[in-house]
Amino acid sequence: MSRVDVLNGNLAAAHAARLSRPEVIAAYPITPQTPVVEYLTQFHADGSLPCQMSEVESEHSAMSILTGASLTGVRCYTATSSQGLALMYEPYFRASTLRLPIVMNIVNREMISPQTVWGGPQDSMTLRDAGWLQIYVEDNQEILDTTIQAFKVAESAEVLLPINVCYDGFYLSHMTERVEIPSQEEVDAFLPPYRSRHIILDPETPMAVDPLTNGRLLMEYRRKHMAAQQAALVAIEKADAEYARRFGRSWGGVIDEYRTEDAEYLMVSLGSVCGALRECIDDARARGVRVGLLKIRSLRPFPRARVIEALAGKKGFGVIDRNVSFGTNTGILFQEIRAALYSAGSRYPAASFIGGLGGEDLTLEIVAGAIKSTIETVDAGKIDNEASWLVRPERKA
Amino acid sequence: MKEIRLHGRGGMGTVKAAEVIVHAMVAQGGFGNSIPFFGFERQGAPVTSFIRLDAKPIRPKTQVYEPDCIIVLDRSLQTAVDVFVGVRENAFLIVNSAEPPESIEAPKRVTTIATVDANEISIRKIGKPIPNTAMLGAFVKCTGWVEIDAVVDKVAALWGDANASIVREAYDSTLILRR
Amino acid sequence: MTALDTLATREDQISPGISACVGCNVELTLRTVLKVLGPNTILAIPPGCMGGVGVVGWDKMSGAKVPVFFPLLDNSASMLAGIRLGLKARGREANVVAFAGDGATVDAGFQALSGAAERGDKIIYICYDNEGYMNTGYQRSSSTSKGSWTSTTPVSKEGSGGKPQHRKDFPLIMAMHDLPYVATASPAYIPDLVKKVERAMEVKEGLAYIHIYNPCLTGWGIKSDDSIAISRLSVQSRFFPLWEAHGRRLQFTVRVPKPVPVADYVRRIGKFRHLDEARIAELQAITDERYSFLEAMDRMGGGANAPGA
Amino acid sequence: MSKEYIGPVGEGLYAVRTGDWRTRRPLMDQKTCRRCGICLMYCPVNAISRGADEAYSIGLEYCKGCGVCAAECPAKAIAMEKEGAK
Repeated sequence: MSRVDVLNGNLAAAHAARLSRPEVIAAYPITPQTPVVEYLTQFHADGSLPCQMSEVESEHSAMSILTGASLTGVRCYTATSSQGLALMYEPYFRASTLRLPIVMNIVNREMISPQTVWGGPQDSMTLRDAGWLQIYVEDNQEILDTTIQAFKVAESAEVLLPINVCYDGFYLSHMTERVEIPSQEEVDAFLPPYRSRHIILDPETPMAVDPLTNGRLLMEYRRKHMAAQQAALVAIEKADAEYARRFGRSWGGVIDEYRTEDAEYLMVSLGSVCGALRECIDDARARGVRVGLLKIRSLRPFPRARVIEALAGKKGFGVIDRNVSFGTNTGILFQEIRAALYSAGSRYPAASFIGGLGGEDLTLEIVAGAIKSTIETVDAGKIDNEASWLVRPERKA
Repeated sequence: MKEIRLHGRGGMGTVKAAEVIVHAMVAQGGFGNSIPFFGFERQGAPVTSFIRLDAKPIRPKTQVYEPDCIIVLDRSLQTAVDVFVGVRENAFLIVNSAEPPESIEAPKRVTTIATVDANEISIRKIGKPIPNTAMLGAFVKCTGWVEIDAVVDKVAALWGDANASIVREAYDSTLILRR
Repeated sequence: MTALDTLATREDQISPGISACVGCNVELTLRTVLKVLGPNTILAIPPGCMGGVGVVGWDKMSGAKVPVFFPLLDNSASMLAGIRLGLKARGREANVVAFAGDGATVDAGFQALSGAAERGDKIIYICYDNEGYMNTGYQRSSSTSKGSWTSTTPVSKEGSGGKPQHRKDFPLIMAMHDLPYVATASPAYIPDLVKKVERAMEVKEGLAYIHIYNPCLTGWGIKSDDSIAISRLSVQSRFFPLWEAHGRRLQFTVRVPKPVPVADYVRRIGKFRHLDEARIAELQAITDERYSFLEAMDRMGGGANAPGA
Repeated sequence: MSKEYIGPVGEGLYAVRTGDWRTRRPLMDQKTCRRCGICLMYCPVNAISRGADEAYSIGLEYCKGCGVCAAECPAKAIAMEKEGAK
């Protein structure tokens, strides 16, 4: 039987990891992910997480240990943030190109400089082309459910890729709310044990991992890797559907839509700001404005077809990015949506917004303003080639 | 939806107190969330925490700018930060103070003021001035937004019976001024 | 079983044909070490000479009979730590071994190695130290000897230049992690090397570290026939002393009561050709100083009463 | 191996015919040989084997002709000859 508790996002992630029965964990603390490591070591100490655990000297070693462990065929988990992810870049890329289904939560935090510890998914979105699957979530229940599903997606035979479940630092990691925790039996029934068959370091079946490889063969591996990313589009939806059957909660698979059916305008975003968007969309609807939300859950693989479908027949859209794409004048998600539409030959008026960097709050007021501005841009038939910056006005008592 | 803002200092258990209120709300079948505003947490530094309570799921994951209730765990903070910024009409104010509520200055929008000598109760019961549990008792007495038993149960589970008895005593000894 | 019996009867675990330079004593060292380790071994070969010559293999073929892989240059120890944890999770036992150059060990790989040593990850870490990045044409490392020519510490026509700093005393740095077993070794002393690998395999808990000093024929300017003779001189001149340590109990395994002058060693190596007497005297001085330090440790470790003392 | 791998994996042993590299070849004089085995211990390519009769022989398939065996042999039982000479 599941039970209801009040958890912060980090504790929700730690419970998900525990319930998924990882066999090896290696993690290094970094704000705002630190409590995840503390919770996991506590679970380990009290016997509720019977795995091999390594308290490493760096994130580079955390991912390296998991790469080694995964090469012996076992289930692996870790979590990190920001600079820790950056330090992992080398083994991060390798874990995906070795096709190792490691699960890693990324507690999104802005990249320095300037010195900061606060939220923003610049860290993981920058690494969207390193071959991992990346899913972004909106609240703590979704952290827990998606992290459990992530093992299933990553380990499925047609995918075999590592996966990140990303959530906003502080706004989710340190926010407490009601979360339903499934029982171990329920999760076991959903998630069978994992044993690698495609690649393994084992004296019983000796093989070389990573021989010096010519470009032609390397391209073959890359092609298969890209096909596996596409297969993940299906695997994510399947895992969500099965999870919904068993646990009664669906998160929509690769995307989530809210009040889009009869919408004329769509707001597009990912992560915790989608909660404020839902609230503001309801307000706008109450005033007769037909606006809906397209929440991107899977950034990699990018759900191109679902995005095209969701936007079909709309007047236009606006994208709120909590990140920047240097040198392109917009945020990363805006570019992704624009590129997907180009592939369908579609052209919509569109507004681009950047805000909420470095833990700056995306308040209801700001989000409502972005919706209003989107409608103006779309009605004027314009396409933003430069993002508008969402800034909170100073308040007085 | 009710929105609450807590002002405290590092080491007073401000963030934990906010979580207890959410626990109590969920235990009685409601919904709530709490978000701490984080700096580098150090003992003595000003700490702010935000709470939302509602009968239905709460979607915004943002800070609270227009609180219905303000909880001040350390009166000296009033000189460091403007604790009343954004406060709504008919708001509640709960202050850790040995003085009666009549002595507390507050804008007109604040219509209910409560005080409790949280430090005194805490020192007497557990030997240290950690005001968060007493402030929980005062909060419940003043607003009635969550049930006292749910708060006491959660505090007992987290920190034991001595702390739970602080909540009860604070609940009983809180002075309230409605104006 | 004598070392010779071991080497004459055990199966070579490396491909019979790898592209190491003619006479390469690292190839000798690798084959020797793997014969001792045997088939129940998982082998890490980070980027460096042995990776470059094909020990991990090419395309869809392997260069070894045991499971073998390329770690990154800097994560041999942590990847092996992960392999150990994975084996533990599966209830399996095997030798988990790195065979890494000095670049992958004393420079880029040091953090991961020090971390694994401190945590007590049960791995055998073997460094083949040829004083630099030889696989890419000999760039300096922090293990390169003072005065040495390298492609990044060039020498002028007048003979000035070469590396300005002394090499770090890496095996002692590892010993200061209080490891269950640390040793130095040389391809000129094969029975000594065989014994040390066996001791490393006996370690029940924690990391065992062996540092092997391998003069590089191509990079250093040594004729292939001279490979072992010069390796022997590195020990006989006390330039690279052979010892082993259990925790802080250090003892010489090869005692050199009457050392040959460092000059006799240095003069036979092309990369030191430009050194004048004063600069060779500097090498002699640091050699003497470091050896005295080891002698003191050896005495504290009971070495004075050891046979041959 | 015909097995399809999705990742970079090698099976089956790859061997370079390093015997082709040789410019000099070792010749062992069994009469001078003292059966000490030092040549076997120092041969970098493991080309020297010990027979049932304790006699040592050099396999030329992978011998690179480095000359270490000849240099280290205490009995001077191994000579290096120019490859191709009769």
